[in-house]
Amino acid sequence: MVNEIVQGFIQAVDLIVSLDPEVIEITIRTLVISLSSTLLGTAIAIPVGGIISLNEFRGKRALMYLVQTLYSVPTVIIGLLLFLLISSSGPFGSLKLLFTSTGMVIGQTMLILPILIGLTIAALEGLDRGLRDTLVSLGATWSQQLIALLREARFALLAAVAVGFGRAISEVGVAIMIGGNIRGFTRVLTTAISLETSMGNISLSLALGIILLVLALVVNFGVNLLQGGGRR
Amino acid sequence: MVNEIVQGFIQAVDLIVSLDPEVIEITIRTLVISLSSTLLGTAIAIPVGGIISLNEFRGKRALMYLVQTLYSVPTVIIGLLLFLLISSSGPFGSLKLLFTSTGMVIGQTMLILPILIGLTIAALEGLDRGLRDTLVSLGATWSQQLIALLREARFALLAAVAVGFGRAISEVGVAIMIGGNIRGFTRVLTTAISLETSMGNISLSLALGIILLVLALVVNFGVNLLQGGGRR
Amino acid sequence: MIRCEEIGWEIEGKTVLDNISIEVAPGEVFGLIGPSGSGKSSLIRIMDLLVAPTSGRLWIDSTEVSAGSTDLVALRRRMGMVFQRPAVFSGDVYRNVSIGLGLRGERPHSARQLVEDALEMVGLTGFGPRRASTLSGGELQRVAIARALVTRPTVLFLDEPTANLDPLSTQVIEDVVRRAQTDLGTTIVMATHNLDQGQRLCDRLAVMATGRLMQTGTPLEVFYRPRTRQVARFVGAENLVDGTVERQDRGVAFVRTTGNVLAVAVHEPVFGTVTVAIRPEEIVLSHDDSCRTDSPNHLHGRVTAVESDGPLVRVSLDCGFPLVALVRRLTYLSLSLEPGLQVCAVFDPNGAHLIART
Amino acid sequence: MIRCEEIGWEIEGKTVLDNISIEVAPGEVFGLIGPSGSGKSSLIRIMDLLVAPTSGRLWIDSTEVSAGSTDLVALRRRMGMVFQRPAVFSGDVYRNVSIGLGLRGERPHSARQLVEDALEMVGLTGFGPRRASTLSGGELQRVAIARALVTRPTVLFLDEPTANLDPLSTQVIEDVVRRAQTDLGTTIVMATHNLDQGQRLCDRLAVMATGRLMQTGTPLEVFYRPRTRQVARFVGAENLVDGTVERQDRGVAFVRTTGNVLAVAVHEPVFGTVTVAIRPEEIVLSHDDSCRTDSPNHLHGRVTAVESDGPLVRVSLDCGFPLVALVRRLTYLSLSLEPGLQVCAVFDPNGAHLIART
Repeated sequence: MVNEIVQGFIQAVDLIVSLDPEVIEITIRTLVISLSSTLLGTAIAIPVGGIISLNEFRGKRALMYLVQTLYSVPTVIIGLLLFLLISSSGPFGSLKLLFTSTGMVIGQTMLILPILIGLTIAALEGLDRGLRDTLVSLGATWSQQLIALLREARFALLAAVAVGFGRAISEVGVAIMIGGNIRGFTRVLTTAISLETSMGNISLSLALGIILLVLALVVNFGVNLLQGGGRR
Repeated sequence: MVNEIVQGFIQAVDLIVSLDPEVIEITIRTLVISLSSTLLGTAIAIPVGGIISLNEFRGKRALMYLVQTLYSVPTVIIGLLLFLLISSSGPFGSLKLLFTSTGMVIGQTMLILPILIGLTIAALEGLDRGLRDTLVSLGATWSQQLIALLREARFALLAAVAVGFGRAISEVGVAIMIGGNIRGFTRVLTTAISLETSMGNISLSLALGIILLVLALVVNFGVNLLQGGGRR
Repeated sequence: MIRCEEIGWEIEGKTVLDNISIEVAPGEVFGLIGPSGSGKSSLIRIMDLLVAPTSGRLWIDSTEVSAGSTDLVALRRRMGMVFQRPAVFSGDVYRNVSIGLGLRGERPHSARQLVEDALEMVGLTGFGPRRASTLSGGELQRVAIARALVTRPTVLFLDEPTANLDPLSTQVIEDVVRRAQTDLGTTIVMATHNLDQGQRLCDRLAVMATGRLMQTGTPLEVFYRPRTRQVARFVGAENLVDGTVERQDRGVAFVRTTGNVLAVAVHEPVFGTVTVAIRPEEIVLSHDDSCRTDSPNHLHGRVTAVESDGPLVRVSLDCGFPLVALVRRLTYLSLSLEPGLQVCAVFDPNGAHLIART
Repeated sequence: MIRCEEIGWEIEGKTVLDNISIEVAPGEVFGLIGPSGSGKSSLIRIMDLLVAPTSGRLWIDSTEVSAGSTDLVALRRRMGMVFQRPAVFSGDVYRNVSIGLGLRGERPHSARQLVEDALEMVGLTGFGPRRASTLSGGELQRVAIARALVTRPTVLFLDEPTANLDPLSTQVIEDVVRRAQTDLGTTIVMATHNLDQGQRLCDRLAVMATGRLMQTGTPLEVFYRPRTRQVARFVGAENLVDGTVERQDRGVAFVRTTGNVLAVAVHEPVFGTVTVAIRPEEIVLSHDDSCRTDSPNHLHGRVTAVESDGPLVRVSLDCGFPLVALVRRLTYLSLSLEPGLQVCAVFDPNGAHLIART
C-alpha cells in the first residue's frame, strides 16, 4: 500500500523535472492570477490604509474593527457573492467574467483586500509615534509624512503583501466557484489538486501539491524574513 | 437582473426561518465536525504548547519557526496528504475513513493544530516574564507553574481556540477532498455552498452562506472580545 | 519671539493647562520647570504647533497662530524640536540628520556640508555613515539635536532632553544647548523636571505645577525668592514657618512665630501674615551651650531624627515647630548628633525669605 | 545564613560575576550596592536559586546548594523575593498576596488571616478585594512585599525595590523593610544602586562594580574608608590626590604631594605611595588673605569653574592639582566665588582618608 504512495511521488517528481506541459501551464496560470490580485489589492490597500491610519476621524476604530472582521470571511462567501454579481443574471453579467481568470483575479482581490488594508494600517500604527511627531516638527506636509512613514514601514508592508499573496495562492473557494477548474483556461493549483485527487490522478495531484507547498513555504519564509527586517 | 438576486435572498431567508430540514441538517453537521476538531486539537495543543514554551532546549526556536510555517500550509495540501494516507490503497485504508465525517475531523484537526500550538506558545510567551520568576521564587513546582501561567493566559488561550474553530468551519479544501460533499452524510456548509452555487441552487447556497457568514462573524467577534479581556 | 496669552488645554474633559501666559524673548534660554504631570510637555507641544490649545492666543514672532488660516507648515519650518525620547529613522546618521533639509527640498550637495557642520556641533564628527540604530541613547539624543539644528531654526524646543541619560551624556547635551545659544543665537525653550539643569542652563525659568504657572523669574529669583509655598517646597526651601511681621528695620523684617522672633532679609516692605521659608542647608547647628545668643536667629531645638542624604546629613529638629537642617558629615560627627540631643540652630537673615500669605 | 564562595557566572561568553565571596549573617540587612550593570541583580538571583552559578559554591543555612541533588523547591519556599518590577497576577490583591500560600497547600481559611496580617504590615489594610491591576506602582510593590512576607521567609531578597518609585512610595517601602527586620527578624538582602538607601537601611554593604566585589563593610566604613579609588569615586570622595607618606605622628600621616604636605588621620600605620581621598563637602573655602595658616591642610588655589549642584555649589579649584569643593550657597555669595579668584581651601585631617596604592 505504501508502495503506491511512493510510486505516486516518483511519478510526481518526474512530472516536475520533465517540465510536463500541463504542470507548467497550471503553475504559471496560478502565479499570474495570484500575483495580479496581489498587485491590484496592494495598489488599493496602501493608499486606503495610509489615509485611515494617518487621519483621526469619528468611527475610525469601528472602521478598523470592520476591516479586521472581514479577514475571516470564508472564501466560499466571497465566491458566492461574486458569483451573484457576475453570473449571467447578475448586475455585471454582461461583462461575462464568470469562469474567466479575470473573474478569479477580482475574487481573490476581494478576498485579500481586507487583510492588505488591515496590515497596512498595522504597519503604520506599529511605527514609533515619535517618528510622526518628529516629521511634523520638521515641517513635513501631510503627503511628505505619508511617504516618509511608508518608507519606515517598508518591511512590514512587504510582509503584508507576501501574506496577501500567500492567501491568494492557497485559497480554493473562489477559484472553484468563479473559475470552475476549466482545463487549459481557469484551472489553478488548488482546484486541480482538489478535483484531480478525487478523480484518482494522484501523481498529477502530488506534483502540483509539491509545487504549491514549496511556493507557500517560500512566501512564508519571505514574510518571516521581512518581519525580522522590520524589527532590526 | 438585480431582481433575481433579491428573489434568491428572500427564498434564502425563508429557508432559514422555516427551519428547512436540509439547511438545519447541514448546519448541525458542520458545527459537530468543526467543534470536534477544535476540541481534539485543543486537547493536543495546550499540553504540547505548554511544554514547548516552559522548557529551554536546543532547537526550540527552530521548532517554533516550523510550527509557524505550518500555519500557512494550504488546505488542499492537508487534504491531499490525508487522502493518500486513508484512501483504500493508503496505509490506513483499512480504517475506511475516506468520505466520512471522522476523516473530516482528522483532516481539520491536522489543519488547525499548528495554529493552536503556535497561539498557545504565543499566549504563554506573551505573559510578563516576571510572573514565572515570581512563581519560581515562591516555590512553585513545574506543574504548579504551568497551571498558574495557563490561568493567567486564559483569555489568549480561549481566543486561540476560537481562531482554530473559525478556520475549521470556513475551510473548504479538506472538506471537499476527504468528505466529498455526500448529501446527508458529509455535506457541510462550505462544500454545499461551493458546489450548489455552480449547480444553480442559488437560494440554498445563499441560505447556507448567510448562516456561515453569521457563524464566522460571531466567532471573530468572540476572538476580539477575548483578546480585549486578555489585555485588560 | 513667542507669546502665550491665557493658553488653556483640555483633553477628555481633563484640564492639562490652565490659563498660561508667558513670553519668551529672542536669544534667551527659557526653562519650563516642574514635576512630571505639571503640563510642561503639553505647553512645549503647543508652542511647537504640534497640538492646538483649546483656549487662549499664541504668537510666533508677530504672527498670531491661533487666528487660524496660518500656514502652520511654514511656521514649523522656522522652529526645531527635540523630544524626550528621540525617534530614529532607518538608515544612517546622515539620513537622520538631513531629513528636515530633504523636506525643504534642499539639494543633497549643499545638504552634506550642513549635516557635517551640525554633527560637528554636537560632537559627532564622522558619525554620518553609522547606522542610527546602533547608537547609544546619548548619541541618539545628540543626533536628534543635530537634526533640529541643521535647518537653523530661530527657536529650538527641548522636551526633557536628558531625562533618561547618564550624567556624562547629560553634560555633553547641556554643552550643545549652551553652544546653540551662544554660537547660533538660537532662542531655546526647554522643559525639565531637573531644577539643577534649569539653573545651569536657563536665563529664565517658569515653574509649573498641575497645569498652572506658579512663578516666572531668573533661576536665582526662583531659588531664593519663591513666591508660593508650593514653589518653595519645589526648590527645596522646605522649612516653612508661619508668622506675623512685627516691624521692619533697614532691610530686615522681624517676624513673630510661635515662641520666637525671626529676622529675615527683605527687599521690599511686607506686612501682615507671612511664611518664612528657610533652606535647610542654610541652618548651622552648634552645641546648645556654645549658642551665640548675640546673633539674630538662634533657635533651641531637640533632635528628632538623623538621616543620611547624599553628601550631607539631614537633621530633623523640634524647635516648637519642626525644622530640618542639612549639615556636613563632619559637623554631624563632631556634635554627636542623635535623637534627643539639645542643639542650637542659627541661620543668617539673608538665608531666609518671606512669602506673602493669601 | 547565606554563604557565597567564589561564585562566578558567565552567560554567552560574558563574565557577569567574577569570584564573589560574601557571607550574610542571620537577621542582618545586607546591601549589594553598585551602578547598574555591576552584577547585583545576577548575584541576588543566584542567591534566590533562580539561576545556577557557573562556578563557585553556595550555602543556604548549612545546606550546600551547589552540591546538586538538593530539593530547590523546598529551599526556595524558605526564601522570598521582591523584584524590581512587581509581577501582577490577574484577580484581586488577596489572590496576589496568597499565591505563595496556595502553592504550599495552605487552607483558604487560615490563609485569609495571614494575608490580612501581611497587608497590614505593608500598610494596605482593606486592599484585599481591590483588583490588583488598578493599583499604583508603589502599591503594587507593597503587594509584592506582602506576597513575599506572607509565607514568613527566613530570608527576603529585594532587587532594586524602589528603583522606579516616587519619593513617598520609596519611604513607605523602606519603612516596611525596616519593620520586616525588627518585627519579624527576617534576614534581608537587597540590591540597590542608591547609596543613600543603602546607608539608610543596611547593616552591611557590599560594593560591586563590573561583576566584582570591591569592598564589604558597614555603611560608615564604605563611606569614610573606601579601600580603592573606584569605591572612593562611587561613594563621592571624588578628590583623589597621589602622594608618598613622609611620616606618621599620633594618628596623623603626613603625605607629600606635588607642592604640598597633607595631613590625614589614619587608624593603622601606612607606608609608601598612597592616594589621599577628600570628600568635596569636607573642604572649607575662605578668602585667600584670611587663610588660617596655622591649620594643617591649607591649600591656595584658583577657582576654575562654579556650578550649581542641588542645594550646594560645586567649585572647581586649581591648587597645583585639581580640587573640587562643595560649599553652601551663602558661602558662594559671600565669597563672590567666580573663575579666576584666588581662595584658600582647608580640610580637617579627619575629613580625608588614605587609600593604599597597589
